[in-house]
Amino acid sequence: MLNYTSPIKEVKKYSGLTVSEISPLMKLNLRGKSRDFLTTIGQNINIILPLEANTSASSENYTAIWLSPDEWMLVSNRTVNKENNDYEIEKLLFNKISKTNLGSVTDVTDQLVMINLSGEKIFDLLSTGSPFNFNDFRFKKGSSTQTLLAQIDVIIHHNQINSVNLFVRRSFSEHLMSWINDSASRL
Amino acid sequence: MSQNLRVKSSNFIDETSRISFKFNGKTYYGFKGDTLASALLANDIHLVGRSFKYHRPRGIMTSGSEEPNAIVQVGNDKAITEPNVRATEVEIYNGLEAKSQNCWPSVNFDIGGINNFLSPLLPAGFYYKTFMWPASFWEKYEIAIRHSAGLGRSPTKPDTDIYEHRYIHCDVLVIGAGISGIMAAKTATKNNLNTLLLDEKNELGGMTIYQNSEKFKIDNKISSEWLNDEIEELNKLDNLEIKTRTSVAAYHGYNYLLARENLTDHLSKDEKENKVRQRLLKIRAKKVIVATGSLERPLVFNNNDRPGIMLSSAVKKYADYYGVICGKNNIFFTNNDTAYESAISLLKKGINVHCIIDIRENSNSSIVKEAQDLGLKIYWSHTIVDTHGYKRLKQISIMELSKDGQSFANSNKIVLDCDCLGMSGGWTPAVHLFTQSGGKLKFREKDQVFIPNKYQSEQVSIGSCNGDFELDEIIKNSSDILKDFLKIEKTGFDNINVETSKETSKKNIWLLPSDKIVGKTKPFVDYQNDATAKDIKLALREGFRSIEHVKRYTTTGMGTDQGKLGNMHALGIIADTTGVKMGEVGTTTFRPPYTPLTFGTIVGRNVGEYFDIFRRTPMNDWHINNNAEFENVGQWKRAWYYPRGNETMYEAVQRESKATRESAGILDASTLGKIDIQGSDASEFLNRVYTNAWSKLGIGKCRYGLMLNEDGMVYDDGVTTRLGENHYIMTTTTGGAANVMGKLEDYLQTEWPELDVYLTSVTDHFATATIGGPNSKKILNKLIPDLDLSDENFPHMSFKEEKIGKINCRIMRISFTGELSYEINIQASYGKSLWEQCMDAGKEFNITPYGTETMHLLRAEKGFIIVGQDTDGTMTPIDLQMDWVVSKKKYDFIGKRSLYRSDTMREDRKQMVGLLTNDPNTVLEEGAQIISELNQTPVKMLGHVTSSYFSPNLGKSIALAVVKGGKNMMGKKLFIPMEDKTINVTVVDPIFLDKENKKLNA
Amino acid sequence: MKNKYSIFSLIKNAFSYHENWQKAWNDPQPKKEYDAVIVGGGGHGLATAYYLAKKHNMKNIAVVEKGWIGGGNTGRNTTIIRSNYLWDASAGLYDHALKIWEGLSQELNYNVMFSQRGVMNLAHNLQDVRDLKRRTHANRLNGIDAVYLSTEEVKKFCPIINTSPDIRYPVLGGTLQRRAGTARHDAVAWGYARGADEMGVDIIQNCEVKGIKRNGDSVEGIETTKGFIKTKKVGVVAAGHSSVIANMAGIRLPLESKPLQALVSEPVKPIIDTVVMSNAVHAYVSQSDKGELVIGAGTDDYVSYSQKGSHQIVEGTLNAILELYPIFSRMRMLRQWGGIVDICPDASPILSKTSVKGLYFNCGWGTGGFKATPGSGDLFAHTIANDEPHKLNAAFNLNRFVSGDLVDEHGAAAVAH
Amino acid sequence: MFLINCPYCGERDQSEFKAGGEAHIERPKQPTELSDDEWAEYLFMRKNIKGIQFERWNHAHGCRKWFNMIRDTSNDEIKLIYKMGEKPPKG
Repeated sequence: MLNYTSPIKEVKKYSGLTVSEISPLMKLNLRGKSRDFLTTIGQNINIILPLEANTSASSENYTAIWLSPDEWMLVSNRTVNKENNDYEIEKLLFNKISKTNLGSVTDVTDQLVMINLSGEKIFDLLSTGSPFNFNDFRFKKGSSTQTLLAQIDVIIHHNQINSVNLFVRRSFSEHLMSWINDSASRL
Repeated sequence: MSQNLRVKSSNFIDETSRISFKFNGKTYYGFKGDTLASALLANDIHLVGRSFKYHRPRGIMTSGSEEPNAIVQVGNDKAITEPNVRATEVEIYNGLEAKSQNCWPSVNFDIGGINNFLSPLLPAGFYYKTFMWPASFWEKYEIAIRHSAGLGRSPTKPDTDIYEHRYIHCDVLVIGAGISGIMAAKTATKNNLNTLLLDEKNELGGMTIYQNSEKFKIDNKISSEWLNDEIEELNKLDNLEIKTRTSVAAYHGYNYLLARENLTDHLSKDEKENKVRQRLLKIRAKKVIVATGSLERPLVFNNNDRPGIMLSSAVKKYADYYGVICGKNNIFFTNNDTAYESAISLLKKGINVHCIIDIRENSNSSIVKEAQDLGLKIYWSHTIVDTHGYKRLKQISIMELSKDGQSFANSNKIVLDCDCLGMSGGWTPAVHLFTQSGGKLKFREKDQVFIPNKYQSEQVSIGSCNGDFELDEIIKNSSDILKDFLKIEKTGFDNINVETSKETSKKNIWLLPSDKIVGKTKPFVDYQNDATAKDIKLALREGFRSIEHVKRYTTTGMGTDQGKLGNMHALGIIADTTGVKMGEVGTTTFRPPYTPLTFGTIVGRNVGEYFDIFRRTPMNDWHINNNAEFENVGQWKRAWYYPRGNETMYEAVQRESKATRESAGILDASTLGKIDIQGSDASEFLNRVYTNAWSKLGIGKCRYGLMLNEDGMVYDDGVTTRLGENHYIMTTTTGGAANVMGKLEDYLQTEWPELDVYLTSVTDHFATATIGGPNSKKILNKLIPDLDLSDENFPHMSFKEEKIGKINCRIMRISFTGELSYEINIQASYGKSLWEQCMDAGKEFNITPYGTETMHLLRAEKGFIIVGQDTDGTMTPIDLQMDWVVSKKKYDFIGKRSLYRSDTMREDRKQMVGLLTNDPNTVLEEGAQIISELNQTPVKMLGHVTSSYFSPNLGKSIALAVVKGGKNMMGKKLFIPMEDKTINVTVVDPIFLDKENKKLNA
Repeated sequence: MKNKYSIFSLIKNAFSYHENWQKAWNDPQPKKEYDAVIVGGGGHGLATAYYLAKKHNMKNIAVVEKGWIGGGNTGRNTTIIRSNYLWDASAGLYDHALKIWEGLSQELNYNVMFSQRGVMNLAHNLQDVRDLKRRTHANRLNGIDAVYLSTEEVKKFCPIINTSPDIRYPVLGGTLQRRAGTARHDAVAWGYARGADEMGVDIIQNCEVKGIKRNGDSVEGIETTKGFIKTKKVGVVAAGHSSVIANMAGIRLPLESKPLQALVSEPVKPIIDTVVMSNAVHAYVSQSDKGELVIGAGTDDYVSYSQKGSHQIVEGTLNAILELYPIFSRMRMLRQWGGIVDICPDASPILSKTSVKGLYFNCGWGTGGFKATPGSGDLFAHTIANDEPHKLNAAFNLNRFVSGDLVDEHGAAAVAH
Repeated sequence: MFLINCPYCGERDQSEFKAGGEAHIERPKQPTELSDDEWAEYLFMRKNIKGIQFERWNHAHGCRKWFNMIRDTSNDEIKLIYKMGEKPPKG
């Protein structure tokens, strides 16, 4: 039996900010251009993939984040079982999309680690390391962006008021966490 | 004697809190709110430093960031001592320690002072003309020169302070919180624009905030009171952020500005504790309003640099703001009304002002009248021809100017006593930031100033930095400009009633005449660098005409004050001497930063562990716990080798290699780049990016691929596996992963948009454990008992989708060592556990973890290349003797055409070969050069050793090398010339071990 | 005859309050015709003119400069001089220059302050070590002084470097060329100008080239802001702007002009007395005679002629500086500026004839042209005078981009600057 | 630092982008039919214009899309940005 290890060990609390990893979450990278691609996705997971840049769409079980005109990330809203890594939805979409050449479906569950930031100081933290302009973002629930934080590529999703999810490549996650903790300690 | 030079009248100094500090080892007292400069002056200390070249005694000249003379070393702790700090900018705190710079043994007695007497031998650029004999002796002279140059001393221990960055995006940035800046900030904020207001001082209000003259009224209030009320209102507004002690350093294109926020330099040691020292603000503003004010000009006359000679506005500020008397017997020297304001201010405080020397014939402005009414003596159309007193001004000599101002009306010389001279040569708009942003200036004849003309970006200048000097103009013009710039109807300052004293006459002489010939005088233009008017004239005489030439030849404007005071005079003197119009001489370019910017601030937290990213594999903790040494590969830390006990690297690698070939080894290969490729054109895509053919690769099969640049040189390599009809997983080198991904996306998006292919990086999604060696099959069998590992079911270069327990994984049977080996790819979260289970399962076979060094050795035994080690961007696949991987049939692939150029087809190119040393125990040095004939000159180098190891499995030293024409040299004897010896080698086939690949199917 | 510079002439002139110094060079109007015109009054251009007059007896020549002499990269670079290059061709070229540097002040009777304080290149990963060793071996066999240093030896030679094994990219070793060092950049341009002027070369400033007149396949003259100048030989040495001139002549070059930035700190008493370069973490630092730390940053990745670069380049460089020299954290940046460098695909220069007869190009020096100034001038003069390259610059022809016979000085094997 | 208006993501800081050199240099469809000179033209020769230049940029740290930019290289002023595949405007 193989055990599950996540790169980030503990939850950290600071004045006005809490930092924690949420795992395991299923994550799929979806790519496609055609109408059929969009409708097929829609039919199978009843989410309409957002076409507007820097936005996201959510259903009861999944959230779809816009990454580029032909690329989205689908994230499960709730954590999945650590005991196995068979994801029904992945199989389903792979058969409906990849197999039929409508686009591509790729499991990126462990490609990206999701770090949740909550509290009123989220954007003070981000402003110490990201060139992105959060002035509008911070007031728009559901907004998302890909940018740099401490020179690391991140996907940032504003999932609810005073809560933001950071997606970062796993091999960078411990470094980013260390940076976040350093910066947060001075907020 | 301390504090006897205070006048009780300042609202800005807290006389109830006394602060003690040290200057040159002696303890002094000042008050909260004092700068080091004001506190020293209050203690009657004018002599603060020594000049750069002549080591002349220098005092405090200004009250701001333009100070050229009073620069000191602050602190004597080796880690946090700071050189070249302006005494006028240091806010004193308990425990502050400062000392004079560039003097030895002391500022009072400085050996370097002899330079002042040698000065006739040290004209501008003297060093270009001498120190050339004897030849090659320059370094000796240089030692002396270097020691007398330099100002303060660098710290010698690492900084203990913390610096930070902050990105700010605002609608409006207002730079400068003087009267016009305050107006701008209020107006912008009231129009619902989120606004940022910055000022380099610790208080808002600029010069107006201590302007207490009845002559200047706004809305029937004394200007300082009016401004006070405005500021109070300002502090109530939200969506306005105000930052003091914050100086804008650079104004880049697209309204991107850098500002330094100073957070703790004004605090005592214990107040500083764990606080961020300075923060670099990276500001992106939609609109920028520059309100940086203006700088008072000195006057250029003989010996205008003595301690006690100051700017008239500084004398006023020290009195009005700090309540400090700069001199007991003051004289002012001016070409405009400013000095009168200062004089009156002093008189009203009961401070003695002896007289005013004015180069103008007369003036009937109300402020001049007021001065006369106060009984102040004025010497009209007079100038100072010399000053006296070495360490402190004692006397000045004045003479009456002729009509044209170039000589004298008569030969009468009057000598006047004074210990403080306040001079005013008019004002220079602070256009530095404006020009940094790319703005163009225009010259205004009437008062000889450069003012903003053409704007590069969404910005505007208001107030005196825009050339408005009179109070009423400042308020009216600023208001009008704001309306236009912010596109609003009114500002709230539209028709306020303003009373002011208008200047009625102006006169400017850049270089005031002396009764001595210029050659005998020292009229300083750049105080810090000791550049005088005569130096500028010498430069012009020697043919240096452009301002940039003069500047570089005389070093004018090259000091730490960046010539804020002197640059205009340099231009003026050039214009006058060459007869060119001032506007046509052009200005020197103002280069960022406006005021010097601490390295630590620019770097922020990108120090130590945050200098660069540190990528970890899922098994990283295991490696650490098992004593691994690490190697930097790109941003990754890879396990390099696993020393046991006190093994050396060599010993560890020998053991790891042997164990792997004899039984089993395990390698963490998680860092290899992995790209998931899907789409109906996936195979065609691979055909175009790799040198070999892919269409016929069976599903479930793996193939090695080589990637070239368009120039035909090897770029990257790796194994790609066909997972399905239109589904591949590509692996790349660790270092090349990101570049390969980028390059492939580039081709897909820009050259081949017609291809239906999607790429997704999955490098981090998988952890990869490679188990290799004769017993690897047995180990894998223990992990997955029901997997048929027979060559029939799972042959070399094939792949299986399997489960370990309930967890899906991908297993490739591929080998980079020549051993039977399996690469297990599993979801990263299970990687560490997988590794541990492999170790358990392998225990009975003495499974040995090995790192990159052993991996390199094992592959070298098999003659496999490592891109980047055995190639250097100049090797084609043919050079590498890898013709087998280059398809002759394919019509095209990236880089194919370049393989058919005259040079790339040459037979005698450097080619990959193996080398064996005649003495099997001699291991060649990687990078060693190779020759075919001894003692020839010039030496003809054939190539170099790219990889070299002692192979424990072959019991001899082996090496890979690139050699000119190596292909046809099999068996040839060559030489490796080292410093101390020559090593004999023989060219052999690069595959040293198991040519028949028996081990792969063992 | 110009009056000679020496301590004695200084003393003599001191008595006349330095009123009698002659012009270092004159300010002539262009003649109708010259035997050769050099386009570009930087160090390389002025040196070319100097050697044309001195060694090839071509006295009726002119240097045309659109601004002021030495105002381009000559006056903007970090003045590092070394010859420890990997390939034979490069080593030959740069060491030829270094040999001339060693006697240049005397040759020109102008102190160019060539200071052989040594240049050290650091290795931060195993491939750096291989590359630097490879280069050191090649240098030694090419007769260029270069030694490989262990980390301890690096520390010994420059004690302020942080050689702790715990830093992100520890120093694993380095190379040292003792003959290498720095010089005073302005002095090089001014010294060559003074020397050329003395031999009758016309140095024409504020004269911008507007066109190149061709008669079929050969040059007839140049159009300038000061009128047409007839000449059969045009040598272009317009670093940064080479492509602009090339386009006027209707030819294309394998160049991209990019911003290169540098900065200096405030002056301090001597703290580092050698030149240290690190390619892997990209930090180059030395200390000027004035006391300023002179720091070279990198190039941006886009084409620009604006003489401005992006802040991230400067930030990145200072990050590296503080990684290697944490004691400099409280030093302050005094000035920062940008230049325009034209870069060849193989990071090696072009000193070559072109498809147009009488048109020669000296360009593509990228970030490292200053060190080559005297050699470049000497060899380019030879190429122009004989319409044939010298054997030392034969490899740096334009045809190499067609044949593929590049002189690839990329990677750690060739540290720029 | 430029402020670049990515045609897909909107205005972003320059640090999110990579420059890709001169635009509209199409890779020859049939390289093998080219002479060495013609191939060298494609491989190495560049206009390197001072003034209005057409170039490629990539939103490397954002949507990873390539696009075209028209920029005045003499003062770094961005004139126009348009998507890959779109024809450059005339004049």
